[in-house]
Amino acid sequence: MKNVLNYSYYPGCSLHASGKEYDESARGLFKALKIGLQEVPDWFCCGATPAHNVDELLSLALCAKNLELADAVEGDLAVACAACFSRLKTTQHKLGENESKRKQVEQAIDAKVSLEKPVKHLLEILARDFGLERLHKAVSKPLNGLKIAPYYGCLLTRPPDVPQLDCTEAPTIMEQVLEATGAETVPWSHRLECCGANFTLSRPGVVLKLTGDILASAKRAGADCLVVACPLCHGNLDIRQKEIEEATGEEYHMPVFYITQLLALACGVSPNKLGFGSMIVNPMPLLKEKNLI
Amino acid sequence: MKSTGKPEPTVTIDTSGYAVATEEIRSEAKRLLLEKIVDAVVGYQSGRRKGSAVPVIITDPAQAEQLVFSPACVNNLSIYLTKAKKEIRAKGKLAVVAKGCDLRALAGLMGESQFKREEVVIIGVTCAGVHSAGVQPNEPLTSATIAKKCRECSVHIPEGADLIVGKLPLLPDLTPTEKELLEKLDAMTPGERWEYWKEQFTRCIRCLACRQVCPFCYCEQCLCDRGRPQAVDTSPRPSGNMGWHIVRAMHLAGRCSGCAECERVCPMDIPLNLLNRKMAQELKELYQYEAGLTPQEKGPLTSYDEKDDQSFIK
Amino acid sequence: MSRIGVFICHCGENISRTVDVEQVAQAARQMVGVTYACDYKYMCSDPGQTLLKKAVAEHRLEGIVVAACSPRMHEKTFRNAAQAAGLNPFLCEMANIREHCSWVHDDRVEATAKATDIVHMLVERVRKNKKLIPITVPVTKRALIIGGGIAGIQAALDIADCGHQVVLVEREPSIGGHMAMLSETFPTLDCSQCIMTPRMVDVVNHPKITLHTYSEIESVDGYIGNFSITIKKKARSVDMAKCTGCGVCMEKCPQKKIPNEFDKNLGFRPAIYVPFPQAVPNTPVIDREHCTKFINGKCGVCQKVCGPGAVDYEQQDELIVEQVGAIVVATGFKLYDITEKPKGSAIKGYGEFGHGKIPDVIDGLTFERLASASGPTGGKIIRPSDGKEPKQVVFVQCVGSRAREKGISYCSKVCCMYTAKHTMLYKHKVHDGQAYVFFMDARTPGKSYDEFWRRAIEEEEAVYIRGMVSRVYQKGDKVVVMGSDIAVGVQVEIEADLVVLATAIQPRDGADTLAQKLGISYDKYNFYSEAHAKLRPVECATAGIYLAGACQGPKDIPDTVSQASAAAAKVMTLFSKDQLEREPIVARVNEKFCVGCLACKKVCAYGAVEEKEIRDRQGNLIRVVAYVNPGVCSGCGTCQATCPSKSVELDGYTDEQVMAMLETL
Amino acid sequence: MKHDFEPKIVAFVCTWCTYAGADLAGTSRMLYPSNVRVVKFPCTGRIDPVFILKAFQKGADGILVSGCHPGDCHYMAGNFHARRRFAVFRKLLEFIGVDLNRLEFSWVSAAEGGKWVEIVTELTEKIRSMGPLTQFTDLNDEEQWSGALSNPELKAVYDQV
Amino acid sequence: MAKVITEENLRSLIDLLIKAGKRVIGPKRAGEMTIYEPLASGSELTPGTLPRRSAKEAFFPLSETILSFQKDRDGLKVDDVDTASFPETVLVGALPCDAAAPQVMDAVFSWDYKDEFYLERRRRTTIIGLSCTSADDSCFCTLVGLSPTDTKGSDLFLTPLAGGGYSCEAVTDRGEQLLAGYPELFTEAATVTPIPAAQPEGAPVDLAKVKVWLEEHFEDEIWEEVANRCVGCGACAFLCPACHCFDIVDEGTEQKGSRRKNWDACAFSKFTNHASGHNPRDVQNKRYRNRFMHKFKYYDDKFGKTLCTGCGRCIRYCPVGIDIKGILEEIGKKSLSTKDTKGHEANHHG
Repeated sequence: MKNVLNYSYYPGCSLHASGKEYDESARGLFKALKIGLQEVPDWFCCGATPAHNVDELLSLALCAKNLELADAVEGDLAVACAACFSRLKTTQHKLGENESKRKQVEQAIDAKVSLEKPVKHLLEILARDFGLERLHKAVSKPLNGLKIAPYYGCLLTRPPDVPQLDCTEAPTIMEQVLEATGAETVPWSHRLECCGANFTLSRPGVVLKLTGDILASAKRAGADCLVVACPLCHGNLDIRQKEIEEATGEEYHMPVFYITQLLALACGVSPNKLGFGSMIVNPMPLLKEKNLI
Repeated sequence: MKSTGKPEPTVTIDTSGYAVATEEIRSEAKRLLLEKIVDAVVGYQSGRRKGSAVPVIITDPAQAEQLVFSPACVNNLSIYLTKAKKEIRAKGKLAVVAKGCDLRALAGLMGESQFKREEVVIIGVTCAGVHSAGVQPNEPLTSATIAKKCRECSVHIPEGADLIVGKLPLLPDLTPTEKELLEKLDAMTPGERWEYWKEQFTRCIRCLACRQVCPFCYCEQCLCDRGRPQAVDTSPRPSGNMGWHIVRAMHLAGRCSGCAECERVCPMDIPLNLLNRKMAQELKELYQYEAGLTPQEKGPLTSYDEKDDQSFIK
Repeated sequence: MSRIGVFICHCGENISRTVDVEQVAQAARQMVGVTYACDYKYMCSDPGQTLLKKAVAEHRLEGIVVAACSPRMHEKTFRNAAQAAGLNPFLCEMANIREHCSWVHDDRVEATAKATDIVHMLVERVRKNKKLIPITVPVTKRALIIGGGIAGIQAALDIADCGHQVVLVEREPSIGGHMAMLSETFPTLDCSQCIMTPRMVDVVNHPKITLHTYSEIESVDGYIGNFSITIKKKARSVDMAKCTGCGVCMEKCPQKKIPNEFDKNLGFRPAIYVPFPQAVPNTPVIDREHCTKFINGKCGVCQKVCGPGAVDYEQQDELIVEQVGAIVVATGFKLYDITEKPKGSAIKGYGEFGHGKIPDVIDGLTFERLASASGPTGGKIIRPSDGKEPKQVVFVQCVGSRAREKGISYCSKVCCMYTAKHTMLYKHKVHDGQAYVFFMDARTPGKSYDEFWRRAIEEEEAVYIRGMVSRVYQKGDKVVVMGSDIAVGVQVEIEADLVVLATAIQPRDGADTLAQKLGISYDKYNFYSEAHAKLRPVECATAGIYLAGACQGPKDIPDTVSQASAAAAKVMTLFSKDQLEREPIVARVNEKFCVGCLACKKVCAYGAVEEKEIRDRQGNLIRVVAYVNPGVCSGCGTCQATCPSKSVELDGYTDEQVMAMLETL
Repeated sequence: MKHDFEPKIVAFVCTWCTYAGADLAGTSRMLYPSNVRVVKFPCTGRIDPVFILKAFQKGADGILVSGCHPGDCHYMAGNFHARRRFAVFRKLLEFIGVDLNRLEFSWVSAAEGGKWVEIVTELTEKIRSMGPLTQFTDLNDEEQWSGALSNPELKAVYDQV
Repeated sequence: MAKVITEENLRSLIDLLIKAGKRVIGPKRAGEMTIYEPLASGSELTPGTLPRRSAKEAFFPLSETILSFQKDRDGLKVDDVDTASFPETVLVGALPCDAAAPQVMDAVFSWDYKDEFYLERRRRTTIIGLSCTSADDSCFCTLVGLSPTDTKGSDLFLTPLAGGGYSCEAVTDRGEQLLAGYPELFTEAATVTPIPAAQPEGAPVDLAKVKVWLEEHFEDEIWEEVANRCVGCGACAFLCPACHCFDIVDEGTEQKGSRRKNWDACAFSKFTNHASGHNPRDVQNKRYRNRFMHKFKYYDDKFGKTLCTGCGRCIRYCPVGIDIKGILEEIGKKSLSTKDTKGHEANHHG
C-alpha cells in the first residue's frame, strides 16, 4: 500500500552525530507507520543557537538555503530536532514579515526565498497529520504501566506565534502522543523549564542547577523516565545525570528517551535498532521491568 | 477607438454545448410550468431574423418548445424581475434563464431586497460567450464576433443557480480587448480623456436604452427625470449628457454586475461599460469588493471600515 | 415665496468696519423675491429683534435672511424672534458675514462683494425653505434598569425617588451584584454588606420599583420614549407571593454538596438555595440541574416541608412585556477567568500561573469570599487545598491587565487598591502572616487612596516587590512563585502557602448579544461605548439608552455610584417633559418613489430606518418601502446622499435648497 | 494686490467641525483670500456627488469638501461613508478627464481654525495658478449640430445662461 | 437622354454648395458607424450604407432652444428665436426611406398649429435622394408601399451607375434649379446601366386591411405578447425617420434660462404621466400598442399617410429585438382572413 503521507526530512547535524538514535528511531517509526520520509539532498547546518547570536543574516541565510533545497523534495518538511525546527520556523516568520531582510537574504543566497513549504515537527505530523487514533491502532506493544514525564524544553513552543506547534504556556501535544501508546504521563511542574542547553560546555554549574531541578521535579511527580524531543536536552538530562546525583546526593536512575524511541518500540520496531545501548543512563532494567523487551 | 493590439487569429468557439442547453432548458421549463412550480418562465426564443434570439415570457408549457439558447442570447433577463417591469412580476412566481453575468445581476438585486432567493427559480446556463453588439445574429461565435465582456469572463459556470444546464467547451484564451482599452484611456492625460469622453457624450441622443436595460436602474423616478431640482439637464446637449453619464456611473458604482448590456444596446456605440468597469476596478483596489454570484448583505458604498484609505484627504 | 426680508447687522462695527452694509442692503433690495431690506447696528439686541418682528408684520414677510454672525451663535435667537412674529422659525436663515467674511478679509470692496454673494445665496436658499413643525414623540415615563448591582440599585432608587416608575431586571436570583460578594471596601474598610443591604431593601420595598430577578432581557424594540422590552422571567419553582423566607426548605434539602457559585465554589449550598444570607428578594430558587426532583422525579422534600406551600415544580419560564421610555444599562463586570484560553477570542489564557489546576492559586473575588464574615469560612483565611491557615501569601498584580500580547491592553483601575486592602485584611486575620505583592506600578489616584496604600506597606508591613511573576507551580504542599525583583535585579522564588491573582476586569458574558438587542455599540473588549468620552460619558449614541458602572469600563464603587446617579439624572431630564420635542431636521421617505432597495437602512448609523409594508385594503402586500422614524433620526442626511433616486429627503437640507444656493455661483 | 484672475472656490463643509473651524478662524481674526463660498451641511455624509458636479457646471474653478476627522463625526459614521463615496467619485471624475487638483478633501476639526485658513489659502493660490476651469463652462454652450444656430443675439443669450 | 454626374463632380458640387454658405448634411464616417452630419467638405461623403440616425434631424433637431428668458425686478424679458436665422441646407445622399419621411411628417407639423421651427427648416432644405442598392433582413420599405428606387421626398434623385457616377433625375423644380445652377457638373449620357436596386425580403402588406384589423383588435393579446419584452427606452422612436414627438422643458433657474424642445418617445413610462400621477398608458404593452397604432392607423386616420418608411432601424437597434416587420407581416396575414367591414379605401402615401 503506497505511503499515505510523504515528507521531505531535515535531520540536522546532531541527528547524524550525538543524537543518532533519535534519527534511527524516527526513521524506524515512520517506516512502521508507512509514512514516507525522504532526506533533503546535501542539506547543511541550520546554525542552531550560536549562529543567530553572532550574525542574524547568516542564520537566516543558512535556513533559507536549506528551505530552498527542501523545495526540490516532495512533501512538507519534517524536522525532529527542536533547535532546527525553531530556526527554520523563525526564518519563515521573519522573512515573511520583513521585506528588507528578505531582499538581503535573497542577495546572500542569490536565489528566490521560498517560504511556502510548511515546516512540521514530528510531533505535529504524528498528532495531527497522521492522527492519534491511527497512531493508537498502529501500536502493537502498548507501553502499559510506563510512567513518563514528557519534557518540552524551551524551543518547541516559544517564542509565541512562531513555532505554532501548540499553546505556548500549556502544551499538551506530547502527552497526547504518548498516551496514544498506552503509556501514562505524569503532571509535573518543570515541563517547560530550561535545561541549560549550551551552558553545558561553558558554564556547567548552571546546567547542574537547572537540569537538577527538572530531574527533582520529575522524580517528585513519580515518573519512571523522561521523554524529550531535542538532542540538546537529551544530552544534558542523560549525560549530566550521574554528575548531578554526585553533586546533590539524590538518586534518580531516570532514563531519558527520545519520543521516537518509545513510539517505535510501541509500534513493533525491534529494540536493538533503537539505540538503547548508547544511552548513558541504562534504560534496559526499566524496559525489562515493564516487560517491554 | 479600435484597440491596436497585435492582430488575433480568428478562433471559432465550440458552441455544441448550447444545443444541449436548449434541450435541457426546454424540458426544465416544461416541467416547471406543468408542475405549477412557477407561473412563468423568462427565457429566449428565436426571432424572425435568422439566428436571432429575443427575450420571451412563456406561461403555457406548450410554449416551452420555443425556448432556445445560442450565442445570440445576449440580453440580461434579470431586468424582467425588477420593478421596472412590474407586469412580469405580477404574473406570479418566475423562473429565469441566466448566464453567469446575469446571475451576478440577480445576486445584486437580491442583495438590494428586490426579491428573495426562494421567490425565483434560476436556470443557470453554462455559457462560453455571446455575440457582441452589431454582429448579425446568424454568425457563428468566433473570437471576432464574441462580446468584449466574454473575453475576460470568470463566471462561465453560474454557481448558485437551481439547475445548471449545458456544458462548457474548451475555451481559447482571448486578448482582453476591453482591459487594453481601459489601460489606454488610463494612460492618457486628463485633457485627452476629456476630449475623448466629450466626443462620445456629444453623440448621445438620451434614448436612455442604457438605463432601461440596466437591472439596477429600477428606480420609480430617475434622478435625471426630476425637474425640481434639476440636478442634471434633461435636454440631450453635451453638458446634460456629461452630467447624465457621470451620475449613472456613480449610481452603479458597487452595484454593477458587469453584464455590459448598456454598451451593447447603445445605438451610438458609446463604450459605456468602460465607466462601470473603471468604478469596479477602483472598488476592487480600494475595498477588495467584487460583484459576486451570491447576494452580499452590504455593498462597498453602503458599508465602511475604520481603516479605509484616506491618503487623498489632507 | 416672494416676500423675503433681509436684515443686515453692523454687529457694532465688527461687520460694518470692512463690509459696506448699506451697499449690501441696497443689493439685497435688487434680488428677486426680496420685498424689504434694511441694516441695523445690533440685530441680536432687543430693539433689533423688535425691528425684525415689526417688519414681518408690516411687510407680511414670508421668509427672513439675517446677515450677521454665525448661525451657531444666534440662529436660535432669530428663529425664536421669527416665531414670536408668527413666522415658522425654519423660514428664517442666517447669512454668516462676520466670522466668514468681515473678520477674515480686510479689503472693503472684496468683503462687500463676498457679503452680497453670501446674502444672495441665503436668499435663494430661504425661497426654497418649507415650514417645519418640531417633532413630538410621546414619552413613557418609565425607566428600565438592566443589572441589579450597586449601579443598577443606585440608578433605580434615584429615578424612583423622583416619582417615576422603574423596572429593575437582574439575571441572578438576588440583586447585589459583585459588591455583595466583597468583604470590606476600600478606602474606608467599611463592610460592603452593611452599606449595601439597606439599599437593597429600599429597592424591594420601593413602591415605584418593579423588581424582576432571575430574569433576562429577551428583546428590545422601539425607540427613545417608546421602548417595548420583552423580559424572560426564569422559573424559580417557588411562588414569591406565598414564600415567607423561613428557610426550612433549604435546611431539609438532602442535596448539600452543590458548590456555591456566589462563594466562588468554596462553600456549598443545597439544591433549593438563596445565594447569600442577605439576599434580596429573600425567596429561594431551585437549581433544576442539581435537584433530584428534576433529575429523576424522586425527592420533593422541600415541597413537603414548606408551610405556606410556596414550592411549585410546575412553574414555567414566562415572558413579560414592559413599556419604558428610557433604559439604563448597568450589567457590571466579571473577572478574567484565566483557567483556560477562551475559544475564538483574541485573549490568550495564562497556563503558566496554574490557576484552576493548583487549588491554592485563587483570584481576588475568591479571597473576598474567604475574608467575608458571611462567607463559606466565616471570614477565616484558609488554603482551599487543606484548610490550613496560610503563613505566606503572594499577591500578583496585573494578571491579564496591561498585557497587550495577551489581548487586554487596558488597566483595570481597581486591582491596586483592592490588593492593598487584601494585604490588610490578611494581616488583621493572620497576625504572624507575611504578604508579598508583585506589582508593576501602584495606581491609587482616588481620594485618600494613596494614604490607604502607604498604610498597607508601612503599618501592615506588606512586602511590595516591583516585578512580574513568570511562573507558579506546585511543589509538595507549597506553591512556588517564580518572579523577578527589578529594583534589585534578581530572580526571586517564594514558596508560598496561598497565591492571589489580581485578574483583569472584563464585561459580563453576553455583553455583546445584549448590545445587539439594544442596538448600542461596544468596543473590541465588549465594553459599551459612550456617546462622547468627555462630554457625554453616561449616554449611548443611540438616543434614550444610558450607561452606568463597569459595563462601560473598569471602575471602582465611588465612580460607579456617581455614574449611576448621572445616568438617573439624564433619565429624569428626558422624563421632565410629556412630549419629547426634537428638531424637525429629520429625513422623510417619499413612499411613491421609494423602490425598497433599503440602501438608506444600510447606511443609517442610528437604525432609524425601518421597513414598511404597503398593503391594499384586502391586506395583500403590494410592496415594501423604507420608513424613517422621526423619533430616532438624528438628521445626518447620509441616507439622502446614498439614495440614487433621492426618494428620502432631509428636511431643512433638501436638494432643492442646496441646488438653489449653487445656482447663485 | 489685485490679480487678473479671481478663482471661484466652493466649500462644502459639515456644520459640527469644519464650519465651526472656519468660525474659529473668524473669531481669531485670521485673514485669508475671499474667493471661497461656503455651503453648510449637517454632515459630510449629506454631501452628494451631484452637488460637486453641479458646482463645476455652474462655474466653480475649485471645490473643497471638508468635515470631521474620522471618529469625531457627530453622527458617528457620516464621514466614514463620505470618505468611501468621495474616494470613488474623484476617480470617476479623473477618468472623465477632470484634473483632481481642482477637487480637494480635508478633515478640519472645530479647533483647527488655522488649518482651515491654510487649506483655503493654499487651494486659492493653486487654483489661481492653474487658471479658470473652462471644461464644464465651455460644454454648457455646446449644442448638438442639428440644434446649433448661427444668429448672434441667441448666441449672446447663451453666454449669459 | 439622362443627366449623369461623376463621383468627383458630386463631391465638388458639395464643396461649391458649402462655399455658397449652405449647410450640407450627408452620411459621414464616425469611427465604426455612418451618421448624417454637416459635411466639412465633399470628401467626407460616404454614401451607400444606411446611417445610424435618420435624416429627420435636418428639420427636427434632437434638441433646440425655442426661447430664452430673463427675470428681474422690473419684469420678464423673453428672446424669441428668429427662424430667419435657420441655415439653408442641402441633404445629400438620403436613401428613399429617409427622403420619403419628411413629406409624411409635414402633415402633423402644419396641422392646426404651424410649427415654424420645423416648417422653416423644411422650406430651406433641398433633398438629394440616392437610390438604395443594399438591404438587409431588417429593411421592409417595400412592405409599406415604398421602394429602394422611390423618388418620393427627393428634389433631385441620384441612381448609382455600374461604371461609377450617378444618373440624376430632377423630381421637383428645386431639383431643376440645382441642375441649372451647376450645369458644368452634369453631362448627358444616352444609355445608363444603373446598379441593380436592393430587394428587401417580404411581400407588400395591404395597409388598408391592417388598419381595419387594428380597429377591431385594440384589446388583442398580440400586444402583450410583443410588448412583454419591451423595456421602454427611446431607441426606436429616436432613430425612426418618421417619429416626431417632442417635449418642451425649461432649463436654468426661475430667473434666467431657456425653453428647450427635445425629442420624446411614447415608449417612455413618463410620456403620458399626468400631473395627478395617473398614467393612462401605465403598462408597457399599452405603450407599444400606441406606437404601432400611431404608425399604421391613427396617422392614417388623420392625414391618410402611414407613419413608417420601412428603414428597419428600430429593428436593428431594439435592445430586446422587437421586430415591427414581423408584427406587420403577422397582422397582415391575420387581416386577410377577416372580411373588410368598413369597406373604405385607405389612401396612404397620397
